[in-house]
Amino acid sequence: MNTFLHISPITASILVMLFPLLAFIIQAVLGKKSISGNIALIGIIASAVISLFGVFLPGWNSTSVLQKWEWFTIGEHTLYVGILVNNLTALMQLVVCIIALPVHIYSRAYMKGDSGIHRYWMYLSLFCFAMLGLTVSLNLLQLYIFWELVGFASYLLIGFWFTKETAVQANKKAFLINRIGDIGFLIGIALVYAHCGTLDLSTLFDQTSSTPLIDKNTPWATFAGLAFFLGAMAKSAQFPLHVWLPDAMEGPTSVSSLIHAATMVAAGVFLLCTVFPLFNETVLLVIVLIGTLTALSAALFALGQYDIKKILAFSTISQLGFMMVGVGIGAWDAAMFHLTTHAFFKCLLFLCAGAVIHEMAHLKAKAQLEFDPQDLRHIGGLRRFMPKTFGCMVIASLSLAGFPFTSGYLSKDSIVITAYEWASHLGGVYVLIPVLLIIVSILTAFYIGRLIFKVFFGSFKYRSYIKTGMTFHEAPNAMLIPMLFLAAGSLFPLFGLSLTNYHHTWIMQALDVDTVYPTLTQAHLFIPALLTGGAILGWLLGWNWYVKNKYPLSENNSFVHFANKQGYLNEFNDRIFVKGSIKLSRILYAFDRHVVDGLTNLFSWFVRQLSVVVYWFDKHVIDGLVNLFAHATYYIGHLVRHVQNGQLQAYLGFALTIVVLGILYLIIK
Amino acid sequence: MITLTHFLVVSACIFSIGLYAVLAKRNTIMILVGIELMINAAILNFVAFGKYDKINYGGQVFALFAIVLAAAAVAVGLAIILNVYRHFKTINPENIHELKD
Amino acid sequence: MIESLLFYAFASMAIISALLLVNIRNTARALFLLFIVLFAMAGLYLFALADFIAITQILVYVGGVLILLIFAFMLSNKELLNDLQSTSKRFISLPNWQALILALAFLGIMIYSYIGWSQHMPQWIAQSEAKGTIILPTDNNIKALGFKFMTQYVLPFEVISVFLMMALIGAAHLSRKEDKE
Amino acid sequence: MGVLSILIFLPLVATLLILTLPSSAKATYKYIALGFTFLQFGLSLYLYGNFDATLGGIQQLDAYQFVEQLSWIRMDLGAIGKLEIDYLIGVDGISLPLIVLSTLVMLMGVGASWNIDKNPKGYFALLMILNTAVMGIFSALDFFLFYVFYEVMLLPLYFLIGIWGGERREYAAIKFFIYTLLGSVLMLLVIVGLYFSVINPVTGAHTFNMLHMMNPANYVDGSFFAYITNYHEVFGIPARLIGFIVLFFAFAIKVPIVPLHTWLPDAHVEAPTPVSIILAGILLKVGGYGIIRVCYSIFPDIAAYTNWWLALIGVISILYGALNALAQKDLKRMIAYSSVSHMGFVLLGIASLTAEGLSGAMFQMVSHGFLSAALFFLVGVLYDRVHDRYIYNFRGLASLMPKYTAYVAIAFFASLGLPGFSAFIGEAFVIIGAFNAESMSTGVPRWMAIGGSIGILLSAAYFLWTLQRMFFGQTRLKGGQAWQEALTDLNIREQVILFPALALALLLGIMPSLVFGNLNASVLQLIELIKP
Repeated sequence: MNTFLHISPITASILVMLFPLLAFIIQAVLGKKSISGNIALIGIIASAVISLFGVFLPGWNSTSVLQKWEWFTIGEHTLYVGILVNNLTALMQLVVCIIALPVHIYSRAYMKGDSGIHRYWMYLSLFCFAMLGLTVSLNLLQLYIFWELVGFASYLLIGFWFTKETAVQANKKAFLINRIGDIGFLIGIALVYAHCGTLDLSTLFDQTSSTPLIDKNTPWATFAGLAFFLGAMAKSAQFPLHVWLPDAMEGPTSVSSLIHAATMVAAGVFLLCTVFPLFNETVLLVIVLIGTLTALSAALFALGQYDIKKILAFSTISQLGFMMVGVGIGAWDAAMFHLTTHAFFKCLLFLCAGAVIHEMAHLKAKAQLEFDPQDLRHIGGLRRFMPKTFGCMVIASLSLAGFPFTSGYLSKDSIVITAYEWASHLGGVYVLIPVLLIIVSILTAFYIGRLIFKVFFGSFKYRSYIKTGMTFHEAPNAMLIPMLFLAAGSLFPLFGLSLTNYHHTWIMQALDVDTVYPTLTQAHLFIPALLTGGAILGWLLGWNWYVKNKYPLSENNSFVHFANKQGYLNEFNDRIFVKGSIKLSRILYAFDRHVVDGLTNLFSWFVRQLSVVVYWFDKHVIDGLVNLFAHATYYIGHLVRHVQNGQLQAYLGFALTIVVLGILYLIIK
Repeated sequence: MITLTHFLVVSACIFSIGLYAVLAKRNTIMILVGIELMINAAILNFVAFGKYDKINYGGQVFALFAIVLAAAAVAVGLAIILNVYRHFKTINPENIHELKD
Repeated sequence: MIESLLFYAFASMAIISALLLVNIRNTARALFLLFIVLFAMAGLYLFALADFIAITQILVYVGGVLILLIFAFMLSNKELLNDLQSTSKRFISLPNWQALILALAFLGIMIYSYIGWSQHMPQWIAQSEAKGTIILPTDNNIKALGFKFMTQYVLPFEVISVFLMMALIGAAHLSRKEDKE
Repeated sequence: MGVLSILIFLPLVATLLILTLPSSAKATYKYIALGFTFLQFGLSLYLYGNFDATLGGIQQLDAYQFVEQLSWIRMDLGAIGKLEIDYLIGVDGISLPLIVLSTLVMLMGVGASWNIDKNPKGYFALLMILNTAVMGIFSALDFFLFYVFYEVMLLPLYFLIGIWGGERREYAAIKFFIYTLLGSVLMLLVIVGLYFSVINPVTGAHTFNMLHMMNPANYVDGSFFAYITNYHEVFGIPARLIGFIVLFFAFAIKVPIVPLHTWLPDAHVEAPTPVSIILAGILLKVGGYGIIRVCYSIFPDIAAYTNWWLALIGVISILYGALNALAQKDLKRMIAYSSVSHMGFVLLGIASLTAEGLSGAMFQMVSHGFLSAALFFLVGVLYDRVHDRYIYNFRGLASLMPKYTAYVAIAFFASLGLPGFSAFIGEAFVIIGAFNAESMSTGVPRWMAIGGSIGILLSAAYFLWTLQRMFFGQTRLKGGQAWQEALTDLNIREQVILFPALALALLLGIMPSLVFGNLNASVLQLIELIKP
């Protein structure tokens, strides 16, 4: 059938990993070369092709295959590195490749002319390697390594323009918050290792064995589950650890689209899906709650943002919240499905935004204006200049809003409907969760509508410059082609021919998870209707507000401020955690210097004083005694010496004194 | 009635004064004078006691001897003083301490 | 009575002059004060019934020793005078009080022992008083002395004469100028 | 004369050679030192290559390798018995990685000494004596011999800091010396106590042999440190506990633990770069090695009894060191405090008494060895150029010195435990071991492990913050144009020194079996010894 048939999926996935690594190494060795973009591109093309034909097509829907090699032995346990290919990992790997490929192509145009371009490609290749390695890791420790490497690559890429103060602040923040998650992940690994003695995913979650290794209702399993979730929370930007993601938009837009929208942030969801068998109900409930909270809060924050990329970032956070809810309710197949579709449309959204920003930045540079090219308030009416971009962005937005005929419709509905089924199965206050999700969906439609209206409708503020000969044109082909490709991916046919029933998509069919709760057919009807209706209503409102300029809220509305400032979370964190720990560290250092070292110095001072005292004692008492003898002798000698002063009178005086004394003695006697 | 004790007391006074002069004076001539005083005190004692020795006249005889010796001593002493003065350009005994070890 | 008054007069004159003598700065005056002391002492000898001694005192001391001292003093050069003047600016210097204490100690001891004696005289005095062998104011002392010198004390007399001569020759030798050397 | 002896005494030959050469040939000193350390490095690799990883060591002499045993001092002391001191050296899985590490760090140290102008003769001679002492410590199996090497190590260091150091070098040198001497003097007391408690089963004489001290059967009944039949108490504390605490104290000063760490920042800040490298790279490891080889092996009963406290000290050191590092404004001082934090992991791992924790601790020592060496070297590079290390005086160095920044970034990320680098393996397995401790019921609770893992977060915080403050942003230097010209990028020599260290960090991060493989048998043996 094809040339990859004789390669096993294992070898193929190793190759998939190795190509970007090879690209990275070559670029790192070569250093500053203009061809570096080509190397990275070749690497990712090879990876994508192999991933599709060597891993995904042969591996999909067949039994999971794995291969492991001994890594090292520690104590009585031996750790293995290995490759695990099953539906989940193959899908994830393919998603990464398929998203990375257009982003690479797009970047060639987008990053053209940047002075540090070779670094960009190097980092991007490193990221691809780490991300692809993450997807197929067999061992949890191996997974962790790639997990952190992904974070590292993200750190490098966020801080790509390292002379920009905000960028380096953002990348530090991103890495540190990810570190918090990593510690959770590490604790989870340690707990699993301590109780099971292995980190091998295939052994740990062996569905076939009759006695599972993990009794998930033990306290440690709860703890470990929460720890893993903490890891996922940081990576997938869940409330309250989401604060790094909006700031991470300081990186190049292409990076944002690949890393901070489509792939890396989804790694948390992927992790949860991987270790799903570990979770008991407590953990799952926590996941649902956090997911809902995240979806809601991020959607609210998105409403108040003016920066295009920040809106999209919050949108990403919100959608990740959806995925978390999907995992939490047990439908991790739905979560993975949404992850996949989200990867396409969110990447597309970012690329479109990038195209807009690119043009705006060009305009800014040419016209020598001073404005933020990402600020919504400066953009408007662009649909005339960039119709194709506009088209792509509309498709992506519809998909995000969950409009029928788009992939988003299927995947989002799958989560909301399953959540409804889950809630109605449990009853009580759990119903609040799907209700909130529906509200968030409508809010999503509204804020993405706001974005579209503000960018592409209305009047363009800098129109006058264009009349004076400045060109403002459609994105170049190198950018357009990837966008069109992703736009195609955002539509439903890629995932299944069924327009409405997400159960019929191939992803859901393959991953299908048995849920304990029954399927409610009526929910499949009214919830999509509700969502679509709500979305349309939201758009109408948005059209009224933003296009017709009937904006009802004042600038100083405290809610808008609250949303714009992201709920003052950054300020809160800054004040409590950052300032707090710096202050604590200062106090501790002062303590160290003054108390601990002070004690040492005090002790040394004391010893020195003691030595002074002892020396004094030695000098004045011990030596004093010796000297006393000497002095006494000397003094007596001196005294007697006075007698011998050579003066007659003195001699006489002494002689007479003795005589007097003698006589006195005689008299007294 | 003038008793022996009267003489003795007077001689003791003169002797002490002479002693003081010998010990305290910064002037060699005055030391000689002091010596003379002491000798005189001694002579006074001689004669006072000599009153009770009619047989031998020891007191008066030795008083005469003492006077003679004193005269000789002064002569020699003055000669020495002059020599010392020539030698040391001072007659302050404090400054003459060649005897010092 | 008048005898006692005279004795006290001589005694006080001797003592006061002696005190002045040691406390005066000017050596020349001191030497003249010595003159008075020696006179007073001679007077006191008279009260001890030693008239010849008194005369000898005046002859030898006042006429010989004192003149010798004054001459020696006068003959020594001016520097000596200055030197004498400059010394001992202090009224009582440190060695002075030492000397004073020593002198007073001697005085005390002597007075103490004389007071002891005033109760019981030495045996030989009491004996001679009892025998009556004491010199009386009516005795011819000079004659008696002459006899004694020529008989009983002839050897010491001769020895002392030779000694005196030796001393005088020696003094003359010592005080001669040594310019030649 | 075996390989090990040659390894130990080779630097002494270098010392003699350096001392005998006239001062006119002073340019050759560094080449001599370099040549000999290179030879040593080769020898240590030979040891590594010929090491049989299946043999445990610890308390079995026949499981040691490259053993050399010579009677050194034999003296009949009459009533006290026979004095028996052996020249006994050998290598097991615990000492082998540290020997290889030491030779490598020494090589780096000599490389970093290239620009020493002040009395090179004395400098290199002292450096080589230090080298001998360090090798001796890591291979001595006789306690007396160990002690001799331990003391010999102090002297050259004192002079190296005190003569070639910075502004307050005398203060730092004396502080270092007094601190360490305090520990070693206390150690001597216990050594003597042990000597009178232990009998060589073959000759019946008292012995200094550490391996005999590890065997309960060799203790004289009722002696001061006797195992089972021991009723000796000092102030109500059992004698063996006292002995353990005193020995621990001696080595803990070296590690160093909070609150005995205050010599470290001062010594590092004042020491010249190569000495800092050796201090951080090798000497801190002597502390960790001593705890494993001496405290834990000779007093296994007490080790099991006290490990809760040791782990607590470890956690406190981790957090305390990290927070202090966060507050530093002097780059070198920050790295010194980070050493305190990283060595806290060693203590935590050792105290966990699990195979993972102990291996992790050993691995952390090795990894910290060359990583801290690289870090101090990097600081030295900056200091060489502008004689300033104050973090706020630099900004945006990345644009000025891209290669340097790359190396710094790699070293920082490697140190903060980025997976793929060696520090990660060490720290991760310390944490895992500490978690495992509860399953193994060795008495270290899990919250300590969590506390330790917060240290990883803090280490990221201070390294990244420093990176951001010094290297990123617009270039702005305190020294202005003059500094801009002085701050040239890394030269070939510096890269040659740095590259192997960082490459090794990467290599060990990817293939930890290079260390773990040789370590494992010994670690298991030790665990076996502690938990009979």
